[in-house]
Amino acid sequence: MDNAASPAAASGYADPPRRMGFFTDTSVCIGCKACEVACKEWNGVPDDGFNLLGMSYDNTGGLSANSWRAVAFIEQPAPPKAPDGGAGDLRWLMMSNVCKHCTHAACLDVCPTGALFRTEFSTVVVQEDICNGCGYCIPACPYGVIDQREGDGRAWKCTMCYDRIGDGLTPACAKACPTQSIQYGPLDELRGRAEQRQAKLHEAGETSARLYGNDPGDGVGGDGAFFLLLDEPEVYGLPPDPVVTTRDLPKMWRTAGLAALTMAAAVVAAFVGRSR
Amino acid sequence: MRRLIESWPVYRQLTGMDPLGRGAAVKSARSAALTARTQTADTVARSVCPYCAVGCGQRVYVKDGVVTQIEGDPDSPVSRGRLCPKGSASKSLVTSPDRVRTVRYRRPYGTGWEDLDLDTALDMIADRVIAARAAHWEDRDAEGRPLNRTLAISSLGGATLDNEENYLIKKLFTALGAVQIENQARI
Amino acid sequence: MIQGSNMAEAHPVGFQWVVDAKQRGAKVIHVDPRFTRTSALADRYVPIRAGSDIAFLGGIVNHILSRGLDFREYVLAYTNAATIITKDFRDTEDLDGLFSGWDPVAGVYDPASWQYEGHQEDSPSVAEVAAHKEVAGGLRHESHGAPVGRHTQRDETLQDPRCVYQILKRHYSRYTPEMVQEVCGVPPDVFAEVCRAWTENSGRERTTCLVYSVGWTQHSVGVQYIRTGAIIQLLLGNMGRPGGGILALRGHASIQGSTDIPTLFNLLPGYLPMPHHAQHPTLDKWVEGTIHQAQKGFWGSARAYCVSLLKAYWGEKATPDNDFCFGYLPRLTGDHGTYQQTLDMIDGKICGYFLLGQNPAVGSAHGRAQRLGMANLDWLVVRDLYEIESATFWKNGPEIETGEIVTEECRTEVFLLPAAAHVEKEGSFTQTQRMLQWREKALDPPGDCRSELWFFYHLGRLIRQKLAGSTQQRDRPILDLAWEYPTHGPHDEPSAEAVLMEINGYTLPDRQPLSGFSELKDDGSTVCGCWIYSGVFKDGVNQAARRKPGTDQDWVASEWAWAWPMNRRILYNRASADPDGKPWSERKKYVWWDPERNEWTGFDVPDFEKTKPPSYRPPDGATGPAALAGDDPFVMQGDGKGWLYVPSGLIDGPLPTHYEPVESPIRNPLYKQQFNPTRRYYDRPDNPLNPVGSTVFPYVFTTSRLTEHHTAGGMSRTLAYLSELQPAMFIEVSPELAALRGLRPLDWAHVVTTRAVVEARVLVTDRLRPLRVENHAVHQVWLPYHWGYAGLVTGDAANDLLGIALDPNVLIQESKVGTCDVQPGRRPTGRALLAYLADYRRRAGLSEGNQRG
Amino acid sequence: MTDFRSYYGRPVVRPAVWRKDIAGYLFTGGLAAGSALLAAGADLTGRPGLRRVGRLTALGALGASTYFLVNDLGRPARFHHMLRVAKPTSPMSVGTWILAAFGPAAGLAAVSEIAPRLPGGPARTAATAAGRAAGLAAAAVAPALATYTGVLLADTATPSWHEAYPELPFVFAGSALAAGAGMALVAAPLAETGPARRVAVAGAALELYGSHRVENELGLLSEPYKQGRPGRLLRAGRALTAAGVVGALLGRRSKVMSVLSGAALLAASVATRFGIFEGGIASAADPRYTVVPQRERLDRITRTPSTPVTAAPERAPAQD
Ligand SMILES: Nc1nc2c(c(=O)[nH]1)N[C@H]1C(S)=C(S)[C@@H](COP(=O)(O)OP(=O)(O)OC[C@H]3O[C@@H](n4cnc5c(=O)[nH]c(N)nc54)[C@H](O)[C@@H]3O)O[C@H]1N2
Ligand SMILES: Nc1nc2c(c(=O)[nH]1)N[C@H]1C(S)=C(S)[C@@H](COP(=O)(O)OP(=O)(O)OC[C@H]3O[C@@H](n4cnc5c(=O)[nH]c(N)nc54)[C@H](O)[C@@H]3O)O[C@H]1N2
Ligand code: SF4
Ligand code: SF4
Ligand code: SF4
Ligand code: SF4
Ligand code: SF4
Ligand SMILES: [Mo]
Repeated sequence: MDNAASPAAASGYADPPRRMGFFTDTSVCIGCKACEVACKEWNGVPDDGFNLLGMSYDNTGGLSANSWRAVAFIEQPAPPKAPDGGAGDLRWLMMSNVCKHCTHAACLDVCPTGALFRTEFSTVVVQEDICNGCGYCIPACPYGVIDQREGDGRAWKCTMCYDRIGDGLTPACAKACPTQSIQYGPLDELRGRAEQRQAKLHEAGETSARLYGNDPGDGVGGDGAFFLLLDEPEVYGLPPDPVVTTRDLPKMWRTAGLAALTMAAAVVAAFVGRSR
Repeated sequence: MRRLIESWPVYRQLTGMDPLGRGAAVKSARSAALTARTQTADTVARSVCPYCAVGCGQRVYVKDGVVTQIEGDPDSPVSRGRLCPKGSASKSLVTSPDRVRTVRYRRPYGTGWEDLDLDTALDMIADRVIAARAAHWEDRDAEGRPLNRTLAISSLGGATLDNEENYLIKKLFTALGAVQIENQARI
Repeated sequence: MIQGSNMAEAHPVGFQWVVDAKQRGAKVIHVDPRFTRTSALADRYVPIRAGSDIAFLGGIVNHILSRGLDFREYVLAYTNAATIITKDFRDTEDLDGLFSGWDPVAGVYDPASWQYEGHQEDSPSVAEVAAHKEVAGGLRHESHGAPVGRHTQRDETLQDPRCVYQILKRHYSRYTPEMVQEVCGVPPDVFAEVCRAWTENSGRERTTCLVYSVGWTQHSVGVQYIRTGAIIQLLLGNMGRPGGGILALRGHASIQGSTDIPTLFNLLPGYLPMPHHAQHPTLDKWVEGTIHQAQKGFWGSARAYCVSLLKAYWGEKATPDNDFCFGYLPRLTGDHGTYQQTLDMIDGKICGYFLLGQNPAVGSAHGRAQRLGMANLDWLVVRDLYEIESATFWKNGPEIETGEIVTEECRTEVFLLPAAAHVEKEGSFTQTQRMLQWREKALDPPGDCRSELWFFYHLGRLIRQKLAGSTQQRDRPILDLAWEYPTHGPHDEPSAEAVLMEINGYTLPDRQPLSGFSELKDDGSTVCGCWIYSGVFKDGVNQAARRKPGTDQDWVASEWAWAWPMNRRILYNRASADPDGKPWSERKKYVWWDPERNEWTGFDVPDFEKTKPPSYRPPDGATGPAALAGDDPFVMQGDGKGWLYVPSGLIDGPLPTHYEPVESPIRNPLYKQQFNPTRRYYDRPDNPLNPVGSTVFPYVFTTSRLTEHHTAGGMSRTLAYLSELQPAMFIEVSPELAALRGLRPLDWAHVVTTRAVVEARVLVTDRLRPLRVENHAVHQVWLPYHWGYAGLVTGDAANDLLGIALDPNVLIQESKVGTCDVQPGRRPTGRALLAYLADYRRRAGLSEGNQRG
Repeated sequence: MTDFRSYYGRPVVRPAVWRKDIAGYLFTGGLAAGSALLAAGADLTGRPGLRRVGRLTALGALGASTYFLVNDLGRPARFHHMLRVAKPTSPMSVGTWILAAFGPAAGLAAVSEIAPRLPGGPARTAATAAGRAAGLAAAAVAPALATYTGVLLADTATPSWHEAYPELPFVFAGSALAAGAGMALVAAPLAETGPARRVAVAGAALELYGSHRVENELGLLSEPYKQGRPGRLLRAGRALTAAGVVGALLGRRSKVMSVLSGAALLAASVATRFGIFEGGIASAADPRYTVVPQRERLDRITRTPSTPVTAAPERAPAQD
């Protein structure tokens, strides 16, 4: 739990600063995509192609090597009306997705070069000077976040603006966000704030509000970037109950060991058995 | 040699506090040296977003004669440091390679652009203004009341421009007798 | 209350304050033809038929008046509710959609019967009204209200049938919830909820803010939309108070500035009128034209504003003897607006055209007319950051495809001059709340890029140089012009601060900066380029450059930049206090009378003479500011009151009345009069309109914006990071219409009007829905208007679909509503396109001689 | 079929961007491991022909493996960055170090095969001894080389790979043995192939059992292994394995039969690897395989069924 609170401490940083994170409150997102643009301007991320996707106003199509923030748009029938009436019979949900900076980050764990690493702020960052594009992190991420950039070969994703936060600045996306749907700060503070916000929404009859990724007890040990959602996570393209794959790694190694032994035994038997 | 070995992450894994090679041990020299480029800019100008009338505050960072970042000005009581996607794209607006940077000229009946010296262009435009006025000047109306104008010259635009610019535009055109001066307020 | 605005998308950063308010418990209502990102955040979204807002708002007025829900104390004291109107006045209710005074020949009203009782003689003649309409005189009233004398007859009991209150009540009595449903397609229960929310959240303790923008202005009755909103806000006591008011969200970075210091044909800086050849033959007449002689309020000093402007223009040459060079000003004879110009270009009447950061080939209504006009010029100067459509119509436009423009035969000489970007020059923008914010220059512009300041200063210098020695009378104004500005830098950039200083004004001969317009003189001893901006250079300090952080100030933040007039952040804020000068409520206090210190005080600069007590009553014969009583908060109005009823100054009537848009699928359910009778329409073969109720054009379309793009696209479709977010022109249709017309998601569809065919990819969405209007379904479709044929992402321009029909008061086009057909598949190309259109016109019963069906 | 909700049918987890190289590597790595083991056994039991085939195959397959691995990198020139760290949490890092150990040993063993051609004396003796030591070293590492790849795939969020983690190492171990044996059957002298035939049987048994489980015991997540190309590949693999084993057992005296059955085993191994590889990718590409099991897990825990599914209003197609 202690390490979960500060994965940085578990990653070799003596006396790290507070764990920093994002709380993305989708209930106030206006789908403006300033977060996407601000991220690209700051990080020099290439454009992602000019494709009309027909997914409501989402023409980004999710996170990728060239989109480290991606705003999802969901048009759906509104849930049964809250006591004092709702906006009508239609709902338009918007959510700015981003790397979760997992407490137990599969991408980081599986990276064979150490390109992916845990920063002193407990965020998870790819070091572009190290990554050799082995691609392993990509299927490892339970959220489908990290991705290889075509023509470049390396893996890219949100760095939580490692260069900025190191200088005490707010990440570019959070800074731009007009409605503060994206809030940046010390993770424990954000968790408190999020709970209050959820309670307030429940009070106001918005019973569909739920937090996602805030629980340090979940399958990834809690996200460094978590969300307030208004529907099930999968509706936004998020896994409902992600588990870091490396949780099962000890078992996997044991199985592999057993298989290896079996293999060796089979060969020994093949030679020994009959030549006797 | 020793330095080389010490900088080898495996060595650091084995000797430091990060045996699994997740954090401190694998940080590269580049990562360790990262700073925000806004911190190292030569100059910072306080500006205002050029797109819409909300008028969000911007800070413009320049390094070596190039705009390296434009972001919201947290001091602005209008915008509190925030910018919408357009405001956030301001750096591209200014630095885009697609911006026109030299005068383009299309001669009558021409099929393509040609280059033209800026001073020459200005001179040619001045001549054309003078000629249009001379050819289409209206001194008086049918009843002899003064008109002092020409209807041969039109102008459109102003909402993207500065007050000082609009002021000079209106002043000059008015003195030239051009009245057909319009801008986006009409549409 | 957000109506006619898509605030979350078009003013996203401003919308943070709405979100804040909502989190503090405010209820947000959005009334719009389509469900937008604003609707998504609203507590209540109300779908409405485009072009029917007056019926909706009129219904609310009726709700208020029929139940007596108005804020009576405020209404009595601060509005003209009690004022008596002439007995000759006849309402649209009596005349089936027309007010009294209609002159069918002139196409305007004689407004004599609309006047306040006893003011009939103040009324302009029909000829004057007609001239006023031509020159969009209404726009002036943005700052100063219409001229009307100060003394009015009142009935404080509001019982007199001829008082404004009773007239209003009668006028709107027919705007019942049932009628609202029939006209707007809004069900009565939803309508009732809006009425309840608005009225319950107004009064002493609470205020409601009304937000609109071009969803209201771009109509042939646009000004009256806003008027209806104003009536509600006045009746509910929401004007001049914090959290109240009407927030007109304006467009471009400095659209407000370019209206204040206008690059507009009919105005001079500070809303002084451009002189009209017949109405303003002399300086005196011109000054009179701006005010009513016996007018109350600050327009009383108009002569000082006018003379100081002439001094700014012609400096030493402007003397009392020559009427300060008033004779140098060119004269208007009629409509010289941008659309008239476009048609004149087509007709070969215009030689040269300057485009200074505007892209009419995409942005202005009737794109085809725009391009054909530009193709018929001698020369065109385009100053822009990018190679926009208006600079390339001669090689890339749709008319090249149809053969209507042939590159080798197009004679227009085009100069595309690169402009300096906002960070490459210094200067001020005036944003939507009238606040001037100074921008520092970050770096020099690259290559040939130059500021407008540079271009016009040097163009002027060069022309003056070339004309030097001319003896032509016509060259006197330019040669006598005060055109000396200090320059600096390698390119001789003129000093923007020196220009701002001239705008602010200074004394002569010692050139001391003025601290406000009250210091202006009419004897030629002051110079002032724009009187309402006077004070921006107070004490020789560039007030617009003030940057005291918002967090170090109170919530009004008056030390950040500078707002006109006099750094006032809320206009008419005297109304935030009751007639005795006490705040209406502690919660909502803003500006109030401090009896101890005998002055007005509060969070803002009081919009009132600082030491005039609430009890002040003007002596007989007083004019100007002195004529304002201590409880007349609307200091720019002729009678110091907020106008529920407009006796003078509007072309289309004293009261907002529902008319159908010029293109409508239905007949006006309220009156025989179908359209705004005074609408401006250019009746010519190249400007046809779809017939009313045409089955060939059965659907309603509306056009507007996306967060991701900017207007005509020159600043967004040129940028990869914005282009990728909305990469293609599309059309939004309801599932019902999609089924009806066989439209499939992401496939192509094309939209047809009598003017053009435009193709777009299909987005089928529940955010658009058919409305039940007059008992049948009206299908509405929506198109963004950002696309054109240049840039990183290209597409057909929605503006090609529109014709030119304008609001009579301000000459703004009706681009928010029209009728159309929608068909699956791509449009024809080349000549076939013209044939396709001709066939539509034929089927709609339009021949070349009959444009209006 | 369980109903589920998704974002326009878009994948939730990202399919591996690995190209066919990696599937190929799975095969060649296994082949190298199987061959190295056979070579060591042959060396110890005096079957020089079998040893030679084993050692040379191991080296060849290792070369191919290295090529595949490097070629698949986005930045091949940075291959050596793999040696920056040693991470037990990263099967690829572990694999790198395994290869680093296996490679020189297998290489040396293969090179030592020139020993018989060396002039007699200490040089030849030394080469032979070194060859034996290296061969044994390679064999010692070989099982790890063959099975870690199972972990490599399983240690991802790719649903059908991860879920198969108890099976994959066995499938891959079996497949490696079968492939090694298959190569021996093809190339080694008939007389020395006895152990290879027995290895083939053992390998095939492991492979068949494992892949049967993969295809049937993972519930919904078995589905991707049964459908489409992965299904066809795995079925082909099964048929070829069976054919290869039968051939290996019956064709003891026929070189032709041996070669054919060896080839069948090799092909079977290729098919199985590609089948597993592509099955996983398919499971990642369809959000169903990510969402449904997680949703069911959640519902089991919370016991409140998820919001009833009103057919999501996904009017637009999933993709351009
Ligand atoms: N992202 C972005 N922001 C912008 C701009 C931009 O291009 N892009 N442009 C700037 C400019 S120049 C301007 S003027 C402003 C304009 O700002 P807005 O006026 O907010 O912009 P629009 O999207 O044109 O129109 C607003 C809304 O009016 C609705 N509408 C249309 N017809 C009617 C009607 O009859 N009644 C009612 N009630 N609503 C109607 C439309 O559906 C639309 O949602 O935005 C400025 N900000
Ligand atoms: N159908 C339909 N039509 C509409 C509207 C609608 O809602 N529906 N809205 C209308 C409205 S409100 C507006 S404001 C117009 C806007 O229409 P336009 O003003 O024609 O469109 P913009 O693309 O904003 O054009 C501004 C140009 O100024 C350039 N520019 C920017 N900064 C500078 C500068 O400093 N100097 C110079 N020289 N150029 C500069 C930009 O590159 C850009 O090309 O569109 C109108 N048209
Ligand atoms: S979300 Fe994915 S990419 Fe981000 S830290 Fe977690 S595992 Fe890594
Ligand atoms: S692709 Fe780069 S970041 Fe991802 S695992 Fe491989 S080396 Fe690490
Ligand atoms: S934190 Fe920085 S890198 Fe991450 S999405 Fe935001 S802007 Fe991009
Ligand atoms: S910037 Fe903020 S409001 Fe805009 S899309 Fe991103 S998260 Fe939503
Ligand atoms: S950042 Fe957006 S909201 Fe702010 S001024 Fe610029 S365009 Fe308008
Ligand atoms: Mo605008």
